[in-house]
Amino acid sequence: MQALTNKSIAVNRSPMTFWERMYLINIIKGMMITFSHMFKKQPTVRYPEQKREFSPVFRGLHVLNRDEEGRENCTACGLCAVACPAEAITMEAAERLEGEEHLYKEEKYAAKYEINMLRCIFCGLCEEACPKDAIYLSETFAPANYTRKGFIYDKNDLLIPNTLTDANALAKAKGVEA
Amino acid sequence: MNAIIVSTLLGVIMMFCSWGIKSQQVQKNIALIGLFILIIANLAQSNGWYVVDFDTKGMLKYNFFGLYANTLLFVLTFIYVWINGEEIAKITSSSADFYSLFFFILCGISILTSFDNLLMLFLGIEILSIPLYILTGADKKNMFSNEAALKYFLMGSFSTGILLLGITFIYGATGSFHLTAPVVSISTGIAQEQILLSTGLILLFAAMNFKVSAAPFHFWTPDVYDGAPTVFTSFMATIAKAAGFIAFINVFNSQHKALGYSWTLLLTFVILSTLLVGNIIAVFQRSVKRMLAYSSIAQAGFMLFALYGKSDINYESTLLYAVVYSIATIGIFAVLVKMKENSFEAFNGLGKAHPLLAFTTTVFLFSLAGIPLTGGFFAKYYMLSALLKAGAGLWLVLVAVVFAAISIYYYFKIIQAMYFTTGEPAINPLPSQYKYQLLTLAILLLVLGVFPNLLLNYLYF
Amino acid sequence: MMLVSFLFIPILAALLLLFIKNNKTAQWVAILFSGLSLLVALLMLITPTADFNIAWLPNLNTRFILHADGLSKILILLTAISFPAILLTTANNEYKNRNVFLSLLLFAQAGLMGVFLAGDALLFYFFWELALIPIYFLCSIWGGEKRIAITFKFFIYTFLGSLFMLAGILFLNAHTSDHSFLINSFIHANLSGGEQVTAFALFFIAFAIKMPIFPLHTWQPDAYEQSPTAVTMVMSAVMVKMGLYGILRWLMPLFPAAFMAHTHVVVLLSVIGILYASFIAIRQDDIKRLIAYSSIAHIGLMNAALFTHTQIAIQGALIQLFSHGINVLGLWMVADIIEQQTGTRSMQQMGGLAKKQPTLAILLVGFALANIALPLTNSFVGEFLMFTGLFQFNPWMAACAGVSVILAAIYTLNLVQKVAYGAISEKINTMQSPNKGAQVVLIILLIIVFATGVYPQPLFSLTADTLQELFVK
Amino acid sequence: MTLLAFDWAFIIEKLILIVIIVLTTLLITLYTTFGERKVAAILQDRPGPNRAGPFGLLQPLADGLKLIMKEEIIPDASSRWLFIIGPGLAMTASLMTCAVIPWSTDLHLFGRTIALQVADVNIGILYIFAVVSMGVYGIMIGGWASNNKFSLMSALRAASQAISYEIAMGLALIALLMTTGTLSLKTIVEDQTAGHWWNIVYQPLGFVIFFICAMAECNRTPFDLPEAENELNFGYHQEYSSMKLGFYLFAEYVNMIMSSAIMASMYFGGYDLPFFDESTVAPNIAAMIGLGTLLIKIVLFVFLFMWIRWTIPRFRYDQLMNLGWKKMIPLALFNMLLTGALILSKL
Amino acid sequence: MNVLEIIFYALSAFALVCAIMVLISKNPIHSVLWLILVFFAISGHYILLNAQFLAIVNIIVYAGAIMVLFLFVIMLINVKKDSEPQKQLFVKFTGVIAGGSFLTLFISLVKQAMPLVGKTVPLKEGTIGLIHPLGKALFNDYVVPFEISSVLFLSAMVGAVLIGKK
Amino acid sequence: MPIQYYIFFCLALFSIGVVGVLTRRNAIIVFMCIELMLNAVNLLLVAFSKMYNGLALQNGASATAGIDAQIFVFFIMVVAAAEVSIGLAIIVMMYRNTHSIDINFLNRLKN
Repeated sequence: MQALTNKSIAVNRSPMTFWERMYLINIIKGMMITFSHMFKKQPTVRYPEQKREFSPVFRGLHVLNRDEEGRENCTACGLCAVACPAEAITMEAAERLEGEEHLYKEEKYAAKYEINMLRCIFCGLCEEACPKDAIYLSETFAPANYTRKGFIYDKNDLLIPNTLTDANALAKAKGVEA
Repeated sequence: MNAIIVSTLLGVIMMFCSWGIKSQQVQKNIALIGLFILIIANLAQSNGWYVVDFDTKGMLKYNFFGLYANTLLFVLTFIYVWINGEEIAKITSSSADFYSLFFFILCGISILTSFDNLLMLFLGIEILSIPLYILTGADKKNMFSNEAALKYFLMGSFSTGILLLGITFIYGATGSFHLTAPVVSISTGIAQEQILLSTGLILLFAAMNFKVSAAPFHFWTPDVYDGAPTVFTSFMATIAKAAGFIAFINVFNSQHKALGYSWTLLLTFVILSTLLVGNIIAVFQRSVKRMLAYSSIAQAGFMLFALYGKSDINYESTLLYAVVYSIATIGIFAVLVKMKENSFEAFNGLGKAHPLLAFTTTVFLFSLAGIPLTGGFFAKYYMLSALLKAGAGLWLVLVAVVFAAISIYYYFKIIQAMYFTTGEPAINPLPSQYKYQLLTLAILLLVLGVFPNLLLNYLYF
Repeated sequence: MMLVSFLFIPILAALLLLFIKNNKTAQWVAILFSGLSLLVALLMLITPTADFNIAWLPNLNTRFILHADGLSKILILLTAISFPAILLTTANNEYKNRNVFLSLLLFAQAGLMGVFLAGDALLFYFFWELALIPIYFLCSIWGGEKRIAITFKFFIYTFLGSLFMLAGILFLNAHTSDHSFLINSFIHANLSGGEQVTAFALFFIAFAIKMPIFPLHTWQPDAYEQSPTAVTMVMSAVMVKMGLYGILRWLMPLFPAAFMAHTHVVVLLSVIGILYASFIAIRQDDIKRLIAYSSIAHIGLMNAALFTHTQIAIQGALIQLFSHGINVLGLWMVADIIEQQTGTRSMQQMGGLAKKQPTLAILLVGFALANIALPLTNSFVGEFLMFTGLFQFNPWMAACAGVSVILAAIYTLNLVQKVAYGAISEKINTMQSPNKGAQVVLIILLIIVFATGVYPQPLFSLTADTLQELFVK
Repeated sequence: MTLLAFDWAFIIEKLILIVIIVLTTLLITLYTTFGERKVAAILQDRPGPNRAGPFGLLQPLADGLKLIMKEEIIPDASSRWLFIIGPGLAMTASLMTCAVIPWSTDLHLFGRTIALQVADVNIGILYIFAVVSMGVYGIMIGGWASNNKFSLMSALRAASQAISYEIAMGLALIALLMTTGTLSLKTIVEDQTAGHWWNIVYQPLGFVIFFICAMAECNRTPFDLPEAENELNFGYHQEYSSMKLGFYLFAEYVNMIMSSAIMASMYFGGYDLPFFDESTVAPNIAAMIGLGTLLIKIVLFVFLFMWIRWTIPRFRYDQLMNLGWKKMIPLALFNMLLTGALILSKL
Repeated sequence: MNVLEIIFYALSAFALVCAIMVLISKNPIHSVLWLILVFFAISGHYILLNAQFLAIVNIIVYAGAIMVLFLFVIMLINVKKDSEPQKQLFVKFTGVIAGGSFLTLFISLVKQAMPLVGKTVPLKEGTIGLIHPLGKALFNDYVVPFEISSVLFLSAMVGAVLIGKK
Repeated sequence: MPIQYYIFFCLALFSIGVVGVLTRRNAIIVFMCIELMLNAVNLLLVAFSKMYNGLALQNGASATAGIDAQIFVFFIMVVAAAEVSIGLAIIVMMYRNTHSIDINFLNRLKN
C-alpha cells in the first residue's frame, strides 16, 4: 500500500547493540532533556492575578439582556429552549399587565427563566436562536457554588443589572469596581 | 582437602553445565568424568600429593581412614551415577542440577570423614543435608515427594537444633570445639564434673542418631524414603547414610569415654530398639520400597555396633558394612526403579522373564540378609566381631542374630515372588546394558563375599 | 590338591551346566562330573591325603584348610556315592530347566563336601550355608504344591540355627589366644564352664535343627514330602549327616565338659524323638512320609549314641553314618521309581509289585531289611554297637530305644507288605521296569548293603583314627 | 569499646542531639515533599506550589495540617493493631538510620566536646543495614493489615523488591569496605577528609550500584512498583488516611534523605568541603561549615532522586527483578572481585 | 541489683513472654511478629554481653532477612487464622508436658553441674565481641569453615532454584 | 551474672521452641519454633564464650579466649539463612500442590 503521507517512520526492529542495551546513554539523554526544561520559559498564567485575553468568540455564562430603556428583551418564545442541545433551559411565559411596560419590552415575557449550568455546554446555540437578542453568552466563567441547586440559575441571576436604576450595578457585577 | 576443593569445583561446573549443555547423556558423562577426577584427586591426597596444602588450624585432620572412606564413597557414587543416570534424566529436564547437588553432598561427605572440630561436623552435616532435602522433593509435581521433603526438612532442622544444643553444652564443659579436647575417662556412671559434657554428648548422640535414622529417632525415615523419587532414595539410603556413620564413629570414638558406663547402656538401648523397629515393621510392609526403608533402619542398627568399643575393627567394619550395604541397596533400588509398581506382587515371575535381573536381585537381597558368599555376610560378621571385641555380652550378638534371621523373612519375600510364583512382572523396558551394570554390582558383592580383605587391606598401607 | 578337587569338580560342573540348555547333555555332564568325584573319593581311600592349607583372609586370621580324617572320608565317600547314584536314578524324571536344577544340586554337593572337609570354623560355616541355599531353591522351585511355605520354614529354621552357630564361632574366636578359627585353636580356647555351656548350646542348636532332633524336627517330614525326590535323597542321605558330623567334629572336642554335662538331656530328647517318629511312621500311608519319619528315628538313635559318649556306641554311630545313608538312599530310590511310574505315593493304591516287577520288589525288600537292621545287613553292625553303648549308658533309655527296633520292623514290613505283595493294583499294573541306570545303581547299593553287613572291617579301620582321637584326648 | 558505657551527662547530651536531629530531619523532610513538588513543577515547566506563604514555603505545613485534619479511617476487617503499628514502624525504621551518620566535626560547647553523631559504633554500616532491613516491615505489616488485595500484593512486591536489592547493595558496600577497612562511618568520613580522594574515585561502579539499589530500597520511581497506581491503585497505603498515610509518605522521604546522607558520607566525603582547610577557622565554625556542606550534598542527592523520578518511567515487575538479580548482583560481585584484585596487586 | 541486671531480667522476661506468644498466637502473622520481638530481645542480650557484631548480625540476618522471608511466604500463601484446625487438647497437653519435662530435666542437670558453680559471665566488658578480634579469628583460624560455608550457600542456591523453577 | 542464669534462660527458650515443634500444626510455625531453638543456642554459646573469656582474663591468659564460640554463632546464623531459603521453598512448593501447610496432612504417606 502506498503511504499517503511521508510522515510515518518505519519502526527499527534490529536488535539493540550492547551499548543500547545498557540504556545508560539514553537515560542520560533523557535526564538532560528534563534538566533542560528547568531553564525553559514557564507558560503558566498565574490566574487570579494574571488573566489570559479571551478570544472574541469566547462563550461564558449567559446573561439576559435589556434594551436601552432597561426593559427585558425576552418574550419567552422558547426558541432558545428548543435550540438547546443539552436541554438546560426552561421557562414559563406570562402576559404583560398594565403598568408593566417599563419592565418588559413586549406583551409577553418570561415569568420564570432557568438555566441549569450543570447541563449547559456553552455552545451558544441559544444565543443564535434568539430572535429578540435577549440572551447572550458573556465572558464570565468558573462559577462556584455549594449545592447543585445553586447552579440552576434563575432569572435574577441571569438578568444583567439595570443601568438606568443603578448606574454602577453593571460594573459591580463585572467585578470592576468603579 | 583435595576432595573438598575438587568436589566443590565440580559442583560449580555441573551447575553451569545445566545452562550450556542440553543433552542429558552428555551431562551424565561429564558427571562421571568429574567423579573420576574426584577419585583420582582423593587418591592423590592419600599418596601425599595436594592441590592446595595449607594449615587448616585443626579444623580438619587427615588420616588414612577418612581418605579411604572418601575414595570408597566416591566410587560408590560413581557406580550409582553410572547405573542411575538415565533414571535421573527422567525426573527432570536437566539432570546437571542434580549432579551438582551430588557433588556438594560429596563435599559434605569429605568434611564428615575428616573433621576434627565440631564446627566442621556441623557444617558437614548441613552441607550433606540441604541437598538431600532438595533431592527428596525433586519430583515437584508429586504430592508424596513434596510431603516427604517437608517432613524430612522439618525433622532435619529440628535435629540440627538438638545437635547444636549438644555442641553448646560440650563447649560449655570443655571450652573448645575440638574433638581432641581433654576428656576425663570415668568407668562407672557420669560424674558430677562431667555432667555438662555428658549431657552435650547425649544430645549429640541423639542428633546423630537422627541423621542415620536409628530408633527412636527413625520415624521420618520410612515416609521420606517412600516419598522421595526412588533413584534419590537409593542415594540417601546408601552413600549419604554411610557418611553419617563415618561421622558418627569419628565423633564418638574419641568422646564416648566421658559417658562411661551409660554409653553402653544408651547404645544398647538404641541398637535394640533400632533392630526391633526396623525388622519387625519391615515384616508387615506391602510395598517393597517401604520395606527397604524399614530394612535400612534395621541395617542402621547393625552398623551402630561399630560404636561399641574403640578398636581398629570398628573402622574396618564400618567401612565394609557401609560399602557392601550401599552396593546392595543401590542394586536393589536400581531394580526397583524399573518396576512399574512397588508391591511385592510386581516381582512375580521375574525369575522366568528376566533371569539375569532376578539373579542380581537375589544376590543383592542375599547380601542385605547377610548370607555367606555375599559381601553382606562379612559385613555382618565384622560388626558382630567388633561387638564381641568391645566386650559386649554374647546375648547382644544373639539378639542381632535373631533379628538377622527375621530379616530373611522380608527379603526372601521378593525372592519367593521372583522365582516361585508365576506371573507377569510389571517392569519397564530395560536398556540393554542395564543388566550388565547390575551384574557388575552383583559380582562385586560376590567377590567381597569371599575376599573382603580386597577392600580392607588398603586400610593398612 | 585331592581335597580341593572335591570342591572344584562340582563347582566347575555346576557353572558349566548353567550354559548347557540341552537336557540330555546336561544330565550326562552332571553324571560325568559326579562320577569323577566318586573316582577321586575312591582314590582317596587308598592313597594318603595331604591337607590343603592356604591363607584366606589374613586380617581375620582365617585360613582355607581342608583336612580329611576317617570321619571326613567316610562321609565324603557317602556323598560321592550318593550324587551319581541319585543323578542316575532320576535321569528320566521330568524337571523343567534341568540344567539349572542339576547345577544347583552340584553346588549343594560342593557345599557338603566342604562341610566335611573344612578345618577352619569360618570355612565350615561358609560351606554349611553353601549347602543350604541351593537346597532352598531346589525345593522351592521344583517341589510340590505347598513347597514355598514349607521350604521357607525349613530355610528359616536352619538359617537361624546356623546364625547361632556363627555367634558361637565368633564367641570362640574372641576367646582363642591367637584369634584364629582353626579347630585346634578352638580346642585350646580359654573358656570358663559357663562360657563353654553357652557356646555348646549355640553350636548344638544348629546341629540339632539340621539332624533334626525332637522337638526341632517339625520342618522335616513336610520338607521331605514336598521336595523333588532327588533333593529329598540328598537331604535325608547326606545332609542330615552334617549335624552328626558337626557333633563329632566340633561339639565333642571343643566343649568336653559341657558335652558331658548335657548327655542325659540330649539322649532323653533323642529317645523321645525316636519313639515319637516311629509311632508316627506306623500311621503313615504316604511312602515318602514314612521314610522321612523312619529317618528321624534312625538319626535320633545315632545322636543318642553319640551323646552316650561310650566308645562302642560312637564306633557304631560312625559306621551307621555311612550305612544309614546307603539304606535310605536305596529306599528313596525305590519309592521314587514307584512314584514316578504310578504317580502316587499312597500305599493304599499299591500292591503286587512283586508280581509285576520282581526285581524292584527284591530291591525294596533288601533295603527294607537293611532299614530294620536285620543281621547281615550293614545297619545291624552299627545299631548293635549303638544299642550296646546305650545300654551301658542307661539301660532304661536303651530299652525305650530298643522298642523302636520293633516299631521299625512293624512299619517297614507293613510297607513291604502293602507295596510288594497282595493283589496287583491298578497303578502298579501300569509299571514298567525301571531304566537300566537305576537298576544298576540299586543293585550296586544293595551289594554295598550286604557287603558291609557281612564284612564291616574296612569301615572300622577307616574310622579308627577318629575314634582314637576322640577318646585319647 | 562498649555500647553500654555511659554517664548521665552523656545521655542527656545524646538525647538532645537525637531530638534535634530527628526534628531537623522531619523539618527537612517536610520541605523535601515541598521540594519534590517544586522540582516536578520546574522540570515540567510550571511554577509549582506558590500560594501558601512566600514562594509557597508554608505549603508543607498546610499539607501536614490537612493530613492531620482528615478523618481517621480504620477498615473494619483490618487487623486493628497492626494497621496502626505499620506506619509507625515505617517511620521509626527510617528515622533510626540517622543515629550513625556523622553530621559534622565535633562542636565545642560549654567546655564539652560534642560529637555531631548520635553513636559512633564501629559497626555503623552494619547498623544501617539492620535498620534498612527493618524498614520493609512497616510496608508489609501495613499492607497485610489492610485486608485488601491490592495492599497485600503491593506489600509483597515491596518485600521482594527490598530483599532483592539489599543483596546487591550489600555487595557494593563490601567493595567499599574493602578499600576503607573500617565499618565506622565516622572513620570513613575522616579518612576522606584527611586529604585523600573521596571514595567515589575508588568505587565509581560501586557507587552506581549503591545508588540504584538505594533508589529501589526507597521505592522511588522508577522502582515504585509497590505503589504503582495504574496496577495496584495506591499500593500498600491504599486503605490509609489521615496522619497514618502521612507517616508512610513521610517515611519515604526520610528514607530518601537518609540514603542521600549515607551516600554523601560514604562516597562523597561527608561533611568534607573540598579545597578548604578547616583548621583555618574556629572549630565550631568549621563544624557549621561541615554541616552545611553535608546538607548541600544531601540536597543535591535528593534533587538527583527527584530528577530521576520525573525522567524515567516505571519498570515492569519482571524487569525490576531481572535488573536486580541478573544485572546488579553480578555487577556488584564483579566490582568486588575487581576491588579485591586491585587491592591485592597493590600490596 | 544494678542497671545491667535489671536490663538482663527485663530482656529475659520480655523474650520469654514473646516466645510464648509465638506459640499461642493463632494468627501466623502475629507469631512472626512476636518472634521478631524475641530476636530483638536476644540482640539486646548480645549487646549486654558486648557482642556487638553478633547483635547487629542477628538483627540483619534473623529479623531482617529470615523473618521477612517468613512473613513473605505467609502472606504469599495467605494463611488465615482459621486454616489451622486445632489439635486435640491432649496433644497440646502432651506437648507442653514434654517440653516442660525437657526443661526440668536439663535444669536439674545443669544445677548438678559442679564446674559451673561460681562461674560468671562478665556483662558489657570484654573485647571479643567486637568486629576486629572476630574478623581476625574468622579469617585466620576459621578461614576453612568460612570458605566451606560458601559450598553450603551454593548448594542451597542450586536447590532453591531447582525447587522454585517451573 | 552467673552463667546458670543464662543457661536457664536459654533452655527455657529452647524448650518453648521444642513445645512449639511438638504442638503446632502449621509447618511455617513449626519452622519458626526451630529458629527459636537455634537462637536460644546462639545466646547460650555467646554466654559461654564470655564466661571463658572472663576466666581467661582473670588468669591473665590470652584475651581472645572464647572467641571461637562467637564465630560458631556466626556460622549458625549463616546456616540458618541457607536452611530457611530451602525450607520456605519447600513449603511453597508443597502449598502449590496441596494448598495446605498443615503437617498433619502429611500422614497420607503412611497409607
